Amino acid sequence: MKELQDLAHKLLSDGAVTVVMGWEQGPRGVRPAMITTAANSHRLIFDPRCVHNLATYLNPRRSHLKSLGKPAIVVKGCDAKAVAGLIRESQIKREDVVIIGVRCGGVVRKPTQAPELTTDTVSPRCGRCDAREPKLVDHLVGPALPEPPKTCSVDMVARLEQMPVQERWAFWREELSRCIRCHACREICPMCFCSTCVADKSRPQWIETSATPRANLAWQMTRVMHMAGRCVGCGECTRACPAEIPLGLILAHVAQSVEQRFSYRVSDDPTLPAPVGAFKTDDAQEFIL
Amino acid sequence: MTEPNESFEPKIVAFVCNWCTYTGADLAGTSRLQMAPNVRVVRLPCTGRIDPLFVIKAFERGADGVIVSGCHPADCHYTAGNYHARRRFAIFRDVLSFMGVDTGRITFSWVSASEGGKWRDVVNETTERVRQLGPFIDYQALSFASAAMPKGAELPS
Amino acid sequence: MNIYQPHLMRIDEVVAETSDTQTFKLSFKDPQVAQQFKFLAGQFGEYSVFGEGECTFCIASSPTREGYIECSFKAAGKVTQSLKRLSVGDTIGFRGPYGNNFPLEQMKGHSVVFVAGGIGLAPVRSVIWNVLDLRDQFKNVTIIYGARSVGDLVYKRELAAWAVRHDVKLWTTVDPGGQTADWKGEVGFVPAIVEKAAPVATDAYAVVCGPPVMIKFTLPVLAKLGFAEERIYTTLENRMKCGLGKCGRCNIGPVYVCKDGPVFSAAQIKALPPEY
Amino acid sequence: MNSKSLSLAELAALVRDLNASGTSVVAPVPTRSLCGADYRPITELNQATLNGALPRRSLKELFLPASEVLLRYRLKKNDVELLPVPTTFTPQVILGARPCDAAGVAVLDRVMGWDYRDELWFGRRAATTIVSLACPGFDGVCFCHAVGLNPDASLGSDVLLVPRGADAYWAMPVTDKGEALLARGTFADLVEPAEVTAFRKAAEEKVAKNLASLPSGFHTFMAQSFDHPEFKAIASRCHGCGACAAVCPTCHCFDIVDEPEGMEGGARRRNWDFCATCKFTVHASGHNPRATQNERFRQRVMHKFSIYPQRFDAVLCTGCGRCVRACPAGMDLPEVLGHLYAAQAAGGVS
Repeated sequence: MKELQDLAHKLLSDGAVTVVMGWEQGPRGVRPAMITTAANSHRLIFDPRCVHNLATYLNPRRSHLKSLGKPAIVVKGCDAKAVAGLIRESQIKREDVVIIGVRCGGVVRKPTQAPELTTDTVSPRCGRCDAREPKLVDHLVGPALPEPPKTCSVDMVARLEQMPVQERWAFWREELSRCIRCHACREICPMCFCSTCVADKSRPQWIETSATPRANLAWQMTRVMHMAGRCVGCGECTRACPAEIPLGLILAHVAQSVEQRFSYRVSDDPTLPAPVGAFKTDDAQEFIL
Repeated sequence: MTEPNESFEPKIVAFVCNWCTYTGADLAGTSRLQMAPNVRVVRLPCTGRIDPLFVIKAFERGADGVIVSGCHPADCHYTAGNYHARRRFAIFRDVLSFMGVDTGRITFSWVSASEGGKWRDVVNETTERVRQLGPFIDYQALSFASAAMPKGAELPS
Repeated sequence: MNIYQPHLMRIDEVVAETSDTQTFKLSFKDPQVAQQFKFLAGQFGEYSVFGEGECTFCIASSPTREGYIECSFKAAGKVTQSLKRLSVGDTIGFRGPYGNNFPLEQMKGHSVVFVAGGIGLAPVRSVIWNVLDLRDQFKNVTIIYGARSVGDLVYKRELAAWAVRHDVKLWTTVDPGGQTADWKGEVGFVPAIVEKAAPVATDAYAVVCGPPVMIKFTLPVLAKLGFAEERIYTTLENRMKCGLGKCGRCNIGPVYVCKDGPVFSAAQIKALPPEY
Repeated sequence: MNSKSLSLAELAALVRDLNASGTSVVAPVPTRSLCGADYRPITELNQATLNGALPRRSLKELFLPASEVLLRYRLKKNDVELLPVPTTFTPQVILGARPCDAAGVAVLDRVMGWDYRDELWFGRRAATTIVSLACPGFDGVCFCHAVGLNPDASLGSDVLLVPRGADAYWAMPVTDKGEALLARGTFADLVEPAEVTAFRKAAEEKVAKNLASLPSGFHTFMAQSFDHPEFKAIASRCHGCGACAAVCPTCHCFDIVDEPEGMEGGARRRNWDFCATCKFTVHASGHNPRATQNERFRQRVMHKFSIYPQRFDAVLCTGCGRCVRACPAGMDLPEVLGHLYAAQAAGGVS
């Protein structure tokens, strides 16, 4: 923690950056912090409550953050994938951001929980993590941490995959019936950077704005399609959803399917092209007549 | 799902590329091949232009089945549109299936300009398959349900 | 009565004003509604194309002309573009009239200066005809109207009619570069033409509508000419959905454009937070 | 009518009686994950959780659904047929509403009845009897006390229940509708017992600690503080996601859209909309009067604590704290209010 604070202090006082995007203790739990003065760098913390993927603040849609100037950003391994994604897709330039990586030993489900990692509290996605130590970094801080405990949650993706198709339909119909189309899933997503989302376009209106099961299904399927091979699996959409819809399940399923089909896993290497937008002439086509 | 209904005539929307499948379908017609009259063809420049949203919209507006068809690999008029489409629809098919849509309602095919016979087969097979699946009332019913309204107790399972 | 239920109106006449601007003449399908419908200059309505949605604009005809209303719109968004595709005989929906109005009663017995730019002439046109239909109750009437180019001028037939009237002083102008070979009017931006026309401020009211940048530069000119802020009126537009003070998006600070507006004096606007 | 005593068995019988007579009963029902609750219809009292979790979403959706049909239309050649929706509704009783949720509905009556009466809102209001259940103070976020309410506030309620131990309630009728509901059974009269008074007092004390009351003249201070430096960087961490408004019992902004149903007609719908989003105020020209997140967040705070008090003489916030719990970025309304209190004290504006 001290290492992180000292580094932020140095970057800010040297003028290397004008804002450090990290985490701080808020009135209730941990929350994102924009540290703009060296004197405030002591506020920065890192512990298992640092759930938020801060890369979303580098997203060019955040026009109100441009005035803060050149950023340094603190990233976990999963967050670094999002920074890499933004670089890969030409949304930011590598040289325009200082990346401070932290070694991560897993996070809890919600930033308002206690920081202790147990089978109950650990975020289920941490069990699938392949990036405890981010590679796309300018600075790497913190000690190497032990593997997090294994989550006690059932693997809902696998369970759904095994269900008969009608049961899956019923499951999603019920889940999506709660969607109110606030688009929090999109707004918080570091990889949703379109200046005008297809869901906000009205000419033509491909996706209806009403919170009906029909429109909700169209919206979520479209979002997932746009996320295929791009989603970093940070789980922020699921956390942000005020209707508590398990959106991450669809994304995790698609990530698995992309990996199986195209041998591609989202990483923090910005030079690897994304699988949708690229192709191989001998891609499998068993489903095509 | 509903029971197969003999009198049910499925509505099927086909999104096809201009250069191969559309011409192939044309050939099927001019060759007077007999095929099911259930398919409405929408012509697009290339399978690469076919957005999954088109398929979603077709279901929203009452289609019971969808065909997406274009040039064989290596034959794309725009060099690589069909390769891109292949990846996209491989994923979309997985998404549909994961969300609970029977993938029997959607057919992907490569039909070249000379394959009038293959187009007839694709049309007939798809029509028969969708006929067996019945009308897609599950999807159509979504439009009339109002979401986010209490619809009955969601009890712990 | 459900307040969101529109009245049905028939399109009786379509006038293409410019390449993207049209005027509809509309009449209520229900004769009872037609008979009871009253409005005042400056009020607006929610016009709907069924299947596309609703959009907001002012009533561009004068309350003195009964039995119909007119509206002018620029095809800019989803609904206005589909409005543009309609033709005579088609049906649209209308809710209104909503909002406040220009203080015509106060203006009576005084001179009135109208300053408008582009499609901003639409709300002003309602007042102009209202004043001209009661011409003997007003002193001098000056109209200063500008558009980007000759092709962008709206209500050309009426501009011609006003030009030949002796009881109206009309100035028309186009932005530099927007004139044609046979253009007889002024060339220059509206604020400059207002300065040139120099309408007498004594005993006069000004009505100013147009693009924000035009209003921004016209107000100081009017001030210089001696118009008090309380005597300059304009309309504000903010994105609006219900028109009834419920949907919560047109407010500028505590002021609801749909209920307290759309007509505001320059003095009122000065007191508002800059969120319009 | 005197206040009453209701046992759990009597309440269960009331639920059955209401359902049998065609009145639907809505109550907080545990979610599948059991970690929260939703207001949902019940047929038996044991489906509900009356002393448990705070429902994830507020009561407003029972009066202003997230998507609601305003009218239907059928297109014909050159003509349109309008199919009005009913503005009268089947009776329902909401059992175990949070007092902060019930208060939110009452606060919204003001804007919904302002000048033009929203018949869809008031149709549902007329058909609904709200039985709220005094809250013990849910957690450290609750700030109902600060906005002039309390965990046992009766604003918006027709009957207020206060728990007496685990299986009995003290019921206080608040309105005629509430009296009519209690008249359905033969419940014993009961003067407020000491344990009820103690419960109410304890809850109030618990919640009062969370945030000090709005200072006097706060909305006037806010009205004059549009450009206060406090708002300059207030929303730097805000994602503009709108989750706060979605769960809020008083956020009522909406959009109106047409959506086709089949090929020949469709529905005009009113959908919740969220002032935090970029799209909310943007003009067709592309101009956006609230260009950045700071302005959008300021609008939300201003609407609740300045604009609504000025226009409707009520604070548009019931202190339920859902926005704080729902915010994925840790935006904290009580914290912001605390800063603004301090700014008011420092500025000396009253």
